[in-house]
Amino acid sequence: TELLEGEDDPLADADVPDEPVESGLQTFTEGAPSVLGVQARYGAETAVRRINENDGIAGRQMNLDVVEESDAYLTNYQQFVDDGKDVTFGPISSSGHAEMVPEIEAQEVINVSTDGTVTTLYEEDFPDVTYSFRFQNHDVMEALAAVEQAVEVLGADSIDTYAGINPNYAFGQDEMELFSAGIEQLTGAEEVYSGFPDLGTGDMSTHITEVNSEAPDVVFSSCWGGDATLLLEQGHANDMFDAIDVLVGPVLYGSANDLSEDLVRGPIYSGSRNFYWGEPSTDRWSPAADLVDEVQSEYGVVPTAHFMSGYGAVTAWATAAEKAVRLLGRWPEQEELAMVLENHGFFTPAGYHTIGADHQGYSNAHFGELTWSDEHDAAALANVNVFAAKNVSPPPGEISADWIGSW
Amino acid sequence: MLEHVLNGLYYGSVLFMIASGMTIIFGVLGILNLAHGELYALGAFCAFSIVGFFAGQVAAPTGPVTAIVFALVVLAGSLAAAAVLLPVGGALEATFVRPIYDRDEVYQLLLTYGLLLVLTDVMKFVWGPSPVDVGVFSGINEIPTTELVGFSYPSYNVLVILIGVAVFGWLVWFFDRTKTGRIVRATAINREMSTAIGVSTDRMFTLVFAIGAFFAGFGGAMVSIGPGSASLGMGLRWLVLSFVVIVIGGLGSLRGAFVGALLVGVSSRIVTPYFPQLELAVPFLLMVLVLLVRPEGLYGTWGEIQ
Amino acid sequence: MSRFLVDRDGETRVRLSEGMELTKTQSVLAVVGLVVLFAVPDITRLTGLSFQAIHRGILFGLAAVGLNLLLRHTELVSFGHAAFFGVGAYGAAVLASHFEVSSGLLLLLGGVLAATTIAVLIGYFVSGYLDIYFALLTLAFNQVLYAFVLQSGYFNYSDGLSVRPDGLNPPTLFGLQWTSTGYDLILYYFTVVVLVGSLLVMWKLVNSPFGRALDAIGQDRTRARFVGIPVEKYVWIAFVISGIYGGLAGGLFALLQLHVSPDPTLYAFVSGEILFMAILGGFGTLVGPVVGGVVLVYLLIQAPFYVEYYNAVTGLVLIGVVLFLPEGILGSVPKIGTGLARRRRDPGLLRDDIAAIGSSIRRGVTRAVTTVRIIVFGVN
Amino acid sequence: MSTLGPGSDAGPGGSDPLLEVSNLTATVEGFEVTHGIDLEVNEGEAVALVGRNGAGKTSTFRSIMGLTPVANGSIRLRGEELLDMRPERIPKRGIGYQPESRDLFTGMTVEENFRLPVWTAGKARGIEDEDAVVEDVFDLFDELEERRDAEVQNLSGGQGKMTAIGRALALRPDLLILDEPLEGLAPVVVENVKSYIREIIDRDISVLIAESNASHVPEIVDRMYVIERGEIVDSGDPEALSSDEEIQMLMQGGGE
Amino acid sequence: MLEARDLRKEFGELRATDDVSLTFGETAGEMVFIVGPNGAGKTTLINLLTGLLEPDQGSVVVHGEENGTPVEEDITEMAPEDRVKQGLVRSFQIVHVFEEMTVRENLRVAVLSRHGKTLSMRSVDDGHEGVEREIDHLLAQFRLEDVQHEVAETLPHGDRKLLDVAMSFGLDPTYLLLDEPTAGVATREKEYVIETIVEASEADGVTTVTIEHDMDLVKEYADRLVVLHEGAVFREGDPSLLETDSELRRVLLGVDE
Ligand SMILES: Nc1ncnc2c1ncn2[C@@H]1O[C@H](COP(=O)(O)OP(=O)(O)OP(=O)(O)O)[C@@H](O)[C@H]1O
Ligand SMILES: Nc1ncnc2c1ncn2[C@@H]1O[C@H](COP(=O)(O)OP(=O)(O)OP(=O)(O)O)[C@@H](O)[C@H]1O
Ligand SMILES: [Mg+2]
Ligand SMILES: [Mg+2]
Repeated sequence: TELLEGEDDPLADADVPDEPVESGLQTFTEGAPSVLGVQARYGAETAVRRINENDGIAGRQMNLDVVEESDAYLTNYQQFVDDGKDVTFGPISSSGHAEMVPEIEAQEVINVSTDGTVTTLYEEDFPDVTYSFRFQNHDVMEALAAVEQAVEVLGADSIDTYAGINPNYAFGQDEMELFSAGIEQLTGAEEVYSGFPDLGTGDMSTHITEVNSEAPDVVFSSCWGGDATLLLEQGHANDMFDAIDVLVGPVLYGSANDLSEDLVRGPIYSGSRNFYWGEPSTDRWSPAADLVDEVQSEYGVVPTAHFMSGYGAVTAWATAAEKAVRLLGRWPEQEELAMVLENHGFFTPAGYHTIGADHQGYSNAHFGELTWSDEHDAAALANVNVFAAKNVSPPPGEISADWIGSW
Repeated sequence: MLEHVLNGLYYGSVLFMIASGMTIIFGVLGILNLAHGELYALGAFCAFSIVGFFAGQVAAPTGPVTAIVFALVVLAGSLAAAAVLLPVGGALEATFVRPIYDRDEVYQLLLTYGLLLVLTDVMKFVWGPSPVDVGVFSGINEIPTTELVGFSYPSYNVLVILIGVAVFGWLVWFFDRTKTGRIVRATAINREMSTAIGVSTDRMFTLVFAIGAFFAGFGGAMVSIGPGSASLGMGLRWLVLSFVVIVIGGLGSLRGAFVGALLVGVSSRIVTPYFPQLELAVPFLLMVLVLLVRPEGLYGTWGEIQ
Repeated sequence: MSRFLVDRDGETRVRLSEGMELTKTQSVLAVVGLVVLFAVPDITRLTGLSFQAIHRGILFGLAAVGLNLLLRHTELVSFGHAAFFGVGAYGAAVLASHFEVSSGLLLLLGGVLAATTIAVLIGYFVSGYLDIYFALLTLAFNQVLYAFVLQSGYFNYSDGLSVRPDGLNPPTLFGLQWTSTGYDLILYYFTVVVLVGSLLVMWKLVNSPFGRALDAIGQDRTRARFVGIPVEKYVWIAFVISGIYGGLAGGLFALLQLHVSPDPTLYAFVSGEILFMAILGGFGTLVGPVVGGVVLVYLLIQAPFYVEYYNAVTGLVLIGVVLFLPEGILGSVPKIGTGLARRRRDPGLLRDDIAAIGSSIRRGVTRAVTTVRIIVFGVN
Repeated sequence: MSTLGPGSDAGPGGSDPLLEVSNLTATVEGFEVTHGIDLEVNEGEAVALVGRNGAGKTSTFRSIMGLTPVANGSIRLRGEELLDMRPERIPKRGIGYQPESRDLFTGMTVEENFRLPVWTAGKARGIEDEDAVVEDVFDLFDELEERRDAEVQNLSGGQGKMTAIGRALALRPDLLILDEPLEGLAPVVVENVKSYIREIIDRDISVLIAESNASHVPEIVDRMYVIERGEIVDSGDPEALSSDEEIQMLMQGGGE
Repeated sequence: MLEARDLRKEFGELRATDDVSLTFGETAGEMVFIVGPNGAGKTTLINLLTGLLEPDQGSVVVHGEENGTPVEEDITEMAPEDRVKQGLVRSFQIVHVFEEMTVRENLRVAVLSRHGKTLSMRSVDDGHEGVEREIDHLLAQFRLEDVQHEVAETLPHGDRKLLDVAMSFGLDPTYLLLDEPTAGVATREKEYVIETIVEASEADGVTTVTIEHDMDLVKEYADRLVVLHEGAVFREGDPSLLETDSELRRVLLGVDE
């Protein structure tokens, strides 16, 4: 299989049950947040499909059930456990993930979250967990990559003012706070406006008007999904891109499939999470090289970062399981598998990832200029910068805020 | 400041289109239609399909003239999309709502909530679970209204404000000046006596529900061809905001709905930049304030509702 | 007659206490209900039903019982009961995460007190309003509260607060630290006891002169005033009582979920759901709202596991109840009972039923088709 | 000819009664409120239905208008069964109805209250000149002329009653049904309304009146029925019946 | 003694109550009848006295006695329910009863309220003996025993009216303001109503103020007559005015002499 090559295969003799691995994913399957969730689902399904086509995990096939996370994270997880799942994935929601962690520890069935980006979750709230993981790179990374990108494009000296337009919930507030800390540390720039439109709003013009009148050098936005499209549409309509120097938005690219050619014009930069297109180079590793075509023909969309969240969460667990079988000569217990997952390194088409000792994922961050790809009829990134994991996320065990302060 | 006011008028106009349908249905039928937000969402989805098709027939605008043609095509498309809501609204009224007019009003709430859920899944079945966007917004903005306003401002917003005023004008004209409109009002005031002078109240109610659905759908089309997109569940927020608007304005009052919508729109857009934390709460605070001062809303009543 | 049996209207009734009597059928149903409630953990283990979903449903049902005091008696539709549910939950969560209170009962008490305070405040403003104005005013207060919590760092924005006083373990119950499963079970039985107690209190309440006064207010405010009932004050009291029920349910919810965030507890749609539970279960009955709570929560949470179009399934169930069970689920039981009895005696009626349903569907479809034809083609 | 005369489809006027109610049993919320009512109104005739409160007068009228469900019996207008008809067709067939409580279209002007029936049923009644019909009503009730643009909720009790009658007349009915047109009016007003009703009858419109106070009846109608507990107990010449002792006893329970 | 001082109420242009000053119950147990054409302002006056409406001008005053010295209390601002507690009780022209309760339950609410027991948590079915006995008495007084278990909304109009008046009696009034208590009540029952009113005023010293259109009743029972016309007091005095005052006869009865 792809996962292992070599003659004397310890897996062949391993004591592994015949029945397939059962897994469950909870994610946003409909409505506005499905821009993220459907991609995560495609990613997870693609990973499962690839695993099964390649003789499964140590020979075991894998089944995946998907359920809408709505606001029933805990009940969903419990239902999965009751149904006898070997592992669960998701959710996307940050509060949902925070709510689940203790329950996961109590139920002792591994969950690998696809997103669930609460900054402090594994740093402060649950520094010492066993069964709960987050594939997603430390979310500090996206805000800081945006800082680095802004500095890269404009130069630290020419950034005097910045503003933010972020969705009005914990994620948006966290991101803005991190971005502010980072950019003030690096450039000494001053915040001139920070607005928080409602999540899923139909109109951001008031914030854009305000940004226009302040004309900051950099605008940061963690808007995603429909909010990202809306921001770009109204930004263009109100000539925001004439008033500002750059817009950096780590999650804008998540709407790659919904943006049109005219929307991506202008000094707009995005990327960050596990970006895999053109960078890291895909030409020599077929799982990466085939991915975009496979996804386009299977689902009619290009994969985005959240696709990789789903893909990566499944792959992290599956590769670790196979590693454990190889080590133990049998199928691991939950606890053993959890131990293997710590400090586990593995490849996805987005590059090399590790799950840190703090249970969250680390990998390089990528940021580039939003452009249009005629080939894929979707938005793409150009001139991608790569920021090493250690430059955009604190080392395991350190508190982000302290670490940024030490820049 | 002027720009913030314009933003508020734009927002208020969209709000009015949705709330007007709700206020009509409530004023005449006495039904608080919880599925109204879904009718609005349905309009947005229909606009995606129909406007998308229409816009595909004409070239993307290259200059002012073609932009105006383009805008007209899009407008025609959104009217066609909203027109889909006429039979949908009528059929919903005839099949589900009509049997329960005489029941306790709380059952109407439960029934329309059930309809809300079913409609959501109908849209999921037809358009899939993910948001869709026609993307004609920038095309319409090629119309050079910017010079007219005197500063850079999206033509689309101006267009929506004009349409909002036109819709209000049309509704007032229809209900105050046309015979059909007066008959509808009479039906609202006294159902039995309307029957006794030869009004088919069943048909009037169906018509009113259909008109209400039409304007919800038109509002949805405006949002979907605008910067927003059509997504499942998009109706919920607007449903609640429509409540707020019609209560501020006074139940069953069209003028109230108009003033209420603009008030909510403008106040929230003016307050937001200075007190960003209040964006979500402004409409509700406004409503509480209005009701504490004028318990019956800004304008009296219209129709049989006291 | 013994102390527990009385004769009234030619029927022997079970007497629980002064003024609380059950007919024979009611007693049987009550006993069966209690047994089922206590057996839920075992039933769910055997049948694969979701224990958590039922527990959650009971809690929302408890909130709906409180709301029903307003709905059934003062005839006021509250669209804002999530305010109390949410504040009850947040009250417990704040004590646990900011003050590290570890006793579950103290957390619950804190939640109830917080909810009561909020109910006193909101009730002061809304008790003079009627109909939809009351409904939407309660909704507005609810949303203002929601917006406030969502914006507030103290409540940790949309991420919400954990109800684990030491950060990892659930609060203690009855002075003991339980394992996860033990905790769930103990909390469940505690919930059942609270529920039964709350129902008895509510029963007592609505059959007291105060309950009658609320009925009077609901049926004719002017008359109520002119028999000397201070209408606003009594509505206010009823509002607070129903808020306490909401707070109690919310506090228990916090203990169950061990994490409280705004959307599932404080958002206006939660208010709507609590209202719909009461109607669905039968708002003319005492226990109906609990049944409605369990049914609706179960549908909302579990349907996604079985069908893709789970919203439609829930929606169709609700529409079906409205059209075919005119008094809600529990409220229609007596009618169904007599209907069934008649059909057992005369199976021919069944054929009529089927014919009736068939023709009502046909009529509906014909009506809809005609309507569409009129609208589309302008002709009849 | 006055535009207020009977509509164009007035039948040949043979021996068939204009309105024939037979064996009518009406139900309100499951309760039978009338039991086998039989009554007739002939072309050009004025008939009264007299009985005390709760006797079933209003229920009978509402049944004729299709507003109260009928369990049994038949209601024929010129031989055509009204029970098979949707209620809104009944006014179009030529019955104008003034309900017991005023039930005007509040928020609208007097004139609009007169125009509405023309809009809804004018075509069926063969009305070509809307304005002429409306002016004719105002001619009849010339007190209303100056209140033409007043919204009806601001009218006095007497003016309101007149507006309600006028609204029924604007249909150009063949049969006018008046439910207690004199009730609750001051004695002065009563006299005025009585003379209007006589004027209407002079225009060849048949009239069916409900009254709970028998003393007014002989001055207005040709024939009367006495209704008691949902049943017709007597009928005949109003003068004779009104002076009948037993009937008087029965009627004393009547309202003010 | 209940006093209206310069009461005025305007509805837009219309002055429904035009500076009315009246006193009721100077002699305890007085029976006053208020008459006047439709729209004269009779109901409005009662609404002002009982607090259903707020006057634009003027005041409502209750005169009493404390330790032998006369005291007066201005109750213009007092809430209706508190006026009821002071013994100022009314019935309604348009019937107001608790539609979904039975006759007995309707009366029970009134009697419980009078006893100040509406906040009690004791079951209504048990242990309010005194209350039930009072209800029985009221039922007998108004001949409502036969329908005591009927739901109010299904009652014939006359019985509903009786129930409305009976509830007012159940409140143990000092001043009883009755708005057309006999309108729509059949002849036989009309007499019960009037007799009950007479009984109350004679035996319990209740001051009654009754709006009435039936002049025969007025002539027979009134101690004093108040005629309202266009909002103002037109005549006040002995019921014989109805025979002697030709101006009054013209306005009220439309009799030109
Ligand atoms: N909603 C109802 N529920 C039950 N019974 C009703 C209802 N409406 C009317 N009734 C009964 O029907 C009977 C006939 O009433 P109807 O109104 O026809 O009498 P009427 O002769 O017109 O009396 P009135 O002189 O008071 O107008 C009465 O006994 C009344 O109590
Ligand atoms: N709420 C109101 N708004 C406007 N006008 C009112 C209102 N209430 C009463 N009126 C008017 O005030 C005048 C006096 O009304 P009121 O009810 O006191 O008359 P009344 O003497 O009781 O007559 P009736 O004998 O017909 O009952 C009438 O012209 C009436 O139309
Ligand atoms: Mg009648
Ligand atoms: Mg009056």
